[in-house]
Amino acid sequence: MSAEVKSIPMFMALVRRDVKLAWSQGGGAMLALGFFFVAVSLFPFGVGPAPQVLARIAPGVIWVVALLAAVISLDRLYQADYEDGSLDDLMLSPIGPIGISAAKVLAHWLSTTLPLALLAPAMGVLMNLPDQAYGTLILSLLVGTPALSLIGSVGAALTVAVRRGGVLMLLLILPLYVPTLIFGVGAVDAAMSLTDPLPHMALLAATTLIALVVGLFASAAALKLALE
Amino acid sequence: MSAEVKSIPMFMALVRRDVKLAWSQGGGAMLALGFFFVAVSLFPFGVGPAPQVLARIAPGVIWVVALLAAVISLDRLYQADYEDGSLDDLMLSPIGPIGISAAKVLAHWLSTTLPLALLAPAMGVLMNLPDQAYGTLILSLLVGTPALSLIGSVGAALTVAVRRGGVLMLLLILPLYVPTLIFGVGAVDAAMSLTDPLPHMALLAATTLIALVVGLFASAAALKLALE
Amino acid sequence: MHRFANPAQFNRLADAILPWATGAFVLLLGAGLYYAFFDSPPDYQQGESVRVMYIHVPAAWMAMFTYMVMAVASFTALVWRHPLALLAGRAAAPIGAVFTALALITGMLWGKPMWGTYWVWDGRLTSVLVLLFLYLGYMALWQAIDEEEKAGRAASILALVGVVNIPIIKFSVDWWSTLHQPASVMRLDGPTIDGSMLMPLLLMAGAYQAYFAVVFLWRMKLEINRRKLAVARQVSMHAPVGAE
Amino acid sequence: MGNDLMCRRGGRIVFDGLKFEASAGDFICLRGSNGSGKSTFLRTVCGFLPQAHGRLVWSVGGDESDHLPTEHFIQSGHQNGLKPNFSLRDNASFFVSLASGETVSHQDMRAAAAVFDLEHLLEDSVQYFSSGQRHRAALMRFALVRRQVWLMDEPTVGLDAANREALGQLIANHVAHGGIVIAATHDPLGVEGLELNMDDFQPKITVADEAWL
Amino acid sequence: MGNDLMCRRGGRIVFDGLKFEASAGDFICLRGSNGSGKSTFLRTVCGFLPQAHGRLVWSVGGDESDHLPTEHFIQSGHQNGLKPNFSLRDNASFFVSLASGETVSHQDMRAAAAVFDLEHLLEDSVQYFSSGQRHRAALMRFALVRRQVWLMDEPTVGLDAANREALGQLIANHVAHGGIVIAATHDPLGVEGLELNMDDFQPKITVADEAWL
Ligand code: HEM
Ligand SMILES: Nc1ncnc2c1ncn2[C@@H]1O[C@H](COP(=O)(O)OP(=O)(O)OP(=O)(O)O)[C@@H](O)[C@H]1O
Ligand SMILES: Nc1ncnc2c1ncn2[C@@H]1O[C@H](COP(=O)(O)OP(=O)(O)OP(=O)(O)O)[C@@H](O)[C@H]1O
Ligand SMILES: [Mg+2]
Ligand SMILES: [Mg+2]
Repeated sequence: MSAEVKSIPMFMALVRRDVKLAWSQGGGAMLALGFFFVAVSLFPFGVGPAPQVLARIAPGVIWVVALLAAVISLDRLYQADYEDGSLDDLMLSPIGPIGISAAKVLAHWLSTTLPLALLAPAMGVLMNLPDQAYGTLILSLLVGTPALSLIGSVGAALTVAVRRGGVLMLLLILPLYVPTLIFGVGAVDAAMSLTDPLPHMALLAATTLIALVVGLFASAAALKLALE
Repeated sequence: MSAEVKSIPMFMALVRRDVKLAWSQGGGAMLALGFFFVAVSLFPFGVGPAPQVLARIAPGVIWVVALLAAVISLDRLYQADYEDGSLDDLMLSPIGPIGISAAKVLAHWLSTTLPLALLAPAMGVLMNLPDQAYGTLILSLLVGTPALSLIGSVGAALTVAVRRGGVLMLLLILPLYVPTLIFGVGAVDAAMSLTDPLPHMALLAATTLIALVVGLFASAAALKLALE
Repeated sequence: MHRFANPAQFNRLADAILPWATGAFVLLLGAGLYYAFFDSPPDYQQGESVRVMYIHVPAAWMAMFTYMVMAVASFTALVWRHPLALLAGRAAAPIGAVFTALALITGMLWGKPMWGTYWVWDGRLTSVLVLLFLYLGYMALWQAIDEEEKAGRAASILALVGVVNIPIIKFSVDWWSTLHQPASVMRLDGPTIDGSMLMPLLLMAGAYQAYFAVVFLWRMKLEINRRKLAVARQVSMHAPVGAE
Repeated sequence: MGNDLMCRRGGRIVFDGLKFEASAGDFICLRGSNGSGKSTFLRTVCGFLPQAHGRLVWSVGGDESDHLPTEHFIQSGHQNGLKPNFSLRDNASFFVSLASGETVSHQDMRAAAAVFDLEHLLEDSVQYFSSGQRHRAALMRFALVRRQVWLMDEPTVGLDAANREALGQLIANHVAHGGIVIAATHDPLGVEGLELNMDDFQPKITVADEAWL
Repeated sequence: MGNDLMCRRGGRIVFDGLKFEASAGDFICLRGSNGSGKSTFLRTVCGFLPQAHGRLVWSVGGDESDHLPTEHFIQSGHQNGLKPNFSLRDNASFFVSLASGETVSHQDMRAAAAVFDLEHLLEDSVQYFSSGQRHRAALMRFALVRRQVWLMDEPTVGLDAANREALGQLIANHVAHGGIVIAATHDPLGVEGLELNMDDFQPKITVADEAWL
C-alpha cells in the first residue's frame, strides 16, 4: 500500500474539516464575505452615489476589497491550528507539510475566495457596474483568487510563529498581490470599455500558475520552521 | 480614601498597558496602520492613476479604509484579554466595567485611531487630494474616530464570548458607523469644493457625543455578560 | 411583575386574543385592499403608482413600531430579568425585519417611477437600511451564542443601542431636505392628506397591526413550547449522568 | 457564608443545595470529579456567574452584603492572565497597579518572585516560559497583593515537587495569618483544612421544571 | 535509541549529554523540575525541534533511521488540539481520518470514549467542557489510533482520581502489549518503568562557546 494512495483520504479529510471550520459559527468564511459585502457597500456612502463615478471605479473597488477580504481571512489560516495545538497533529500526519498547505489552501479557496467571486456580481449592482462587465468580473476573480490564497498561505505560514503576525503578513504579501490586482482589474476594465480582456486574463492565469508552484513549496518550508 | 481617587492610577495603568500592548510586537496598532497604508495605496492600482478620478474619490476612500482599519483592530479589543484570562482580573479591579471600557476605548483611540488620523495626510497625497482639504480631513478624522472606537467597543464586547466573533461584530457595528462616515466624508467634500464644512462637522461631533454616552454603558453591560 | 411571567397564564391570554386578532386582520385587510385598489382616486401627480403607498407607508410605520416593541421588551429583560420579555423580543424581531424589508422593497419599486432611480443614499433610506441591519444583527446575536439567556441579553443590549436610530428615521426628512416625502399623517398639527386616501391608509395600518398581533402571539407561544421541549430533551439526555 | 446555592450553566444545573461557611483562618479544599462544578463554584463566588438560587452572604466588619467588594479577594483560574509579549516584571507590576493602584517596589517584586523561584526569569518574556514556569508566574500574584480571600482554581497544575511545597507553605502561611483560601484541586496540597466535595451537591433532578423561567 | 543528545532553544542549551534507550514494552517516565526540558525533549523526539548535537536512532524491523516515520507514533502536548466549535465526536473522527485515512466505526468511537468516561459527552461541543473533560478528550486519541510509540506531555493535568487511574491502566496495557510510552509528568502514574530525570542533563556551561555556530 503506497503512501500516496493512503494520503488521499487524509487530504480530503483535512479539506473537509477546514471548509467546515470556515463555515462553522464564527468561522473565517462568513467574516470575509461579510467584510466584502459591507466594505463595498460603504463606498457609495463614502464616494457619493453618482452612478457614473461609481461605475468608473467599480472594478477597482471590487477587486481591492476582495483582496483585502482574502487577506483578513488568511491571517489565521495556520495561526488557529498553531495556537490550539492541532498543527502539531497535522504535521505528524503522513500527508506531510506540502500536502497540508495544499489542503488548507484548497479549503480556503473553496470556502472563502470562491464565494467571494460568486458574490461579486451583487457587489457590481451596488457599484453600478455596466452590464457587459459581469462575466469578466466573475471569470477574472475565479482565475485570480487562487493566487490570493496561495500567496497568502506563504505569508500566513511565515508569520504563524509570531504572535498576531498580522502586520507582518500584510506587508509581506500585499506587494505580491499587486500583479494579480493589476491584471484582474485590467481584464474587467477592458470588458467595460468593450475591448478584448483576453490578454489580461492570460497574464492573470500565468500569475496564478506561478503562485501555485512557488506558494506550496514556500508554505511547506515556512510551516516546518514555525513549529521549532 | 474614596474609591474614585484610588481608581485614577488604575485607570491610567490600564490605558498605558493597552497602548503598550497595541504597539508591542504583533500588536493591533501596527496592523491597523499597515492595513490603512497598504489598502489606500492599492486604490491607484485598482482604479487607475487618473488624477482627477483619484481626487474625486479620495475623501471617501480614505474615510472608508480608515473605518475598516479601525474595525480590524477593534475585533480583538476585549477578545485577547478574554482568552488569556486577564479580563477576569480587570473585572475584579475596583475601576468597574465602565471604567474598563472607557480605559480600553481611550487606549484604542490613542494607539490606533489617532495615528490613523495623523497618517491620513500622507494617504491624501497618494490619492491626489486637493490642498484645501487636508486640514478638514485631519480634523474630521480627529472628531469622528472616537465614535469609531466607542461604537466598535460595543460590538467587540457583545461578541467577546463568541469565538472569532469577527463577522458578527462587522454586521453589528458597520451599520452604526454609517452616520459617522457620511458626515466625515461630507465635511471633507465640502472643504474640497470650497463650501463650508462646519454643519457636517457639527453633526459629526454630535454623533461622537451620542456614541460616548451609549457606547460606554452598552460596552460595560456587554462585558459583564461576557464573563458569565 | 412575575404574575405575568407565568407562561401558562400568558398562553391562556394569547389563546383568548388570537381568534379576535385573526378576525380583525382578515376584515381590515379585505376592506383596506378594496379601498386602496378599487375605491380610492389615483393621485393627480403620481397616477396609479400612488397605490404603492398603501403597502409602503404602513410597512414603514410597523418597522419602527416593532422595533420599539423589541426595545421595550429588551429593556424589561435586562432590568427585571424577565424571561418572557426575552422571548418577546425574539418573537418580534423577524416580524420587524419583514416589515422593514417590505418598506424598503416597496419604496425602491416606488422610487423608480417617482425619482427615476431605485436607490439614493439619503438620510431616510439610509437609516431604514440601518434598521434592517439592526434587526439582522439582533437575530444573528441570538443565533451566535448557544446559551439562550446570555444570547438574549446580548441581543437586548444591541436593541437598546439601536433605539438611537428610530428618531433619525422619523426626523431625517426634516433634518436634511431630501427626495423622500416628509410626514403628512403622523404630525403634530394633524394630517395633511386627503380623506379619500387617509381612510384606506388607516385601514391598511390597522390590518398590519392585527397581523403583527397574530404573528407575534403565535411566535411567543411557539417560543415557549420550544423552550419547554429543549428542557425536556435535556432531562432525557443528562438525567443518567447525575451522580445518584 | 453561602447558603443553599444552586448554579446553572447553559441551562443545566451544575450543583444544587450547596452550603458552606468560611471564616478568617479557614482553608477550604474543593474536591470533586471533573465537571462536578468546582470552577463554576469559584466563578460564582467571584461574582462572575449569578447563582440561580440561594444566597451568598459576606460579612465584613459586621456588615452583611451580597457581594464581596473586590478589595477583599483575589483569584486565579484556568487561564493565567499573562501577556506573552511582556516580561514577567511588566506583567506583575501591571497586575499590582491594576489591583491596588500602587506601584510595587523592586524589593517586593523580588520577594514575590522568590516564592516560586522566579527571580532569574523576571526580565524574560513570558512567551518563552515552560508550562510550569508560566503557571508559577500566574501564582505570583498571591504574593504580590494583600487580600484576605484567595480563590484558586487548580493551583498545582504543572508545578514540580519543590514548587508544590512552596505553594502549600504559601497557603498555610496565609491561613495562619487570618486569611481565607478556597482552592479547587485534584492533588494533595499538604495543608490542613475543610474539604468540600462537589460530588455531594450534584442536582437530584438534573433539570428543574422552572429552569426556563 | 538516543545518544548524547543536546538541544538548544532560543540560543540557550536546554539539555546536554542526554542518553536514552527504549525498546518494545518500555515505559519511560520523564521527570525533572519546571523548565528542565521535558517538553523540549518530547518535541525533539517528535521531530519538531532539531537536536543541536547527538543522534536519535530508530530501528524499525532491523532498519536504522534518523527519523521515526509518523505511522509509528502519536503525541499529545500542552495544548489539546481540539476545535472548540466541534463536538467531541467530530474532533475524534477527524483525528482518526487524518492520522490513518480511515473512518472510525461507531463502536470503536464509543469504546475509545469509554476509556475516560466520555460517552455521554460525545455529541457535546468541546467549548462547554470543563478543563478536565477537555483534557480527557485530548487523551482519547491514544485509544482511537493504534501506534507503537506514545509521547505524552503531562497527561495527568486536571484529571480527577478515577481518570488518573484509567490513564495508568491505559499506559500499562499498552506497554504490556509491546508498546513504548514516554511520558513527562510531575505526578505518580502508578506504572512501573524507567525514570529519566532531566535535571541530570542540565548543561555544565550554560552558554556553550559554539552556541552561535
Ligand atoms: C427604499 C426607499 C424608501 C424607504 C426606505 C422609505 C421609508 C419610509 C419610512 C420609514 C416612512 C415612515 C415615515 C414616518 O412615519 O415618518 C415612509 C413614509 C412615506 N414614504 Fe417612504 N420610503 C422609501 C421610498 C419612498 C418613495 C419612492 C415614495 C414616493 C415618492 C415614498 C413616499 C412615502 C410617503 C408618502 C410616506 C408617508 C409619509 C407620511 O405621511 O407620514 N417613500 N417611507
Ligand atoms: N519557544 C521557546 N523559545 C525559547 N526558549 C524556550 C521556548 N520554550 C521553552 N523554552 C525554554 O526552554 C527550557 C525548557 O522548557 P520546557 O518547556 O522543555 O520545560 P519542561 O521541562 O517541559 O517544563 P514544565 O515542567 O514547566 O513543563 C525552559 O527554560 C524554557 O524557558
Ligand atoms: N461555558 C459553559 N457553558 C455551559 N456549560 C459549561 C460551561 N463551562 C462548563 N460547563 C459545564 O458545567 C459543568 C461544571 O464545569 P466546571 O468547569 O465547573 O467543572 P470542574 O469541577 O471545574 O471540573 P474540572 O475538574 O474538569 O476542572 C461541566 O459539566 C461543564 O460541562
Ligand atoms: Mg475546573
Ligand atoms: Mg512542559
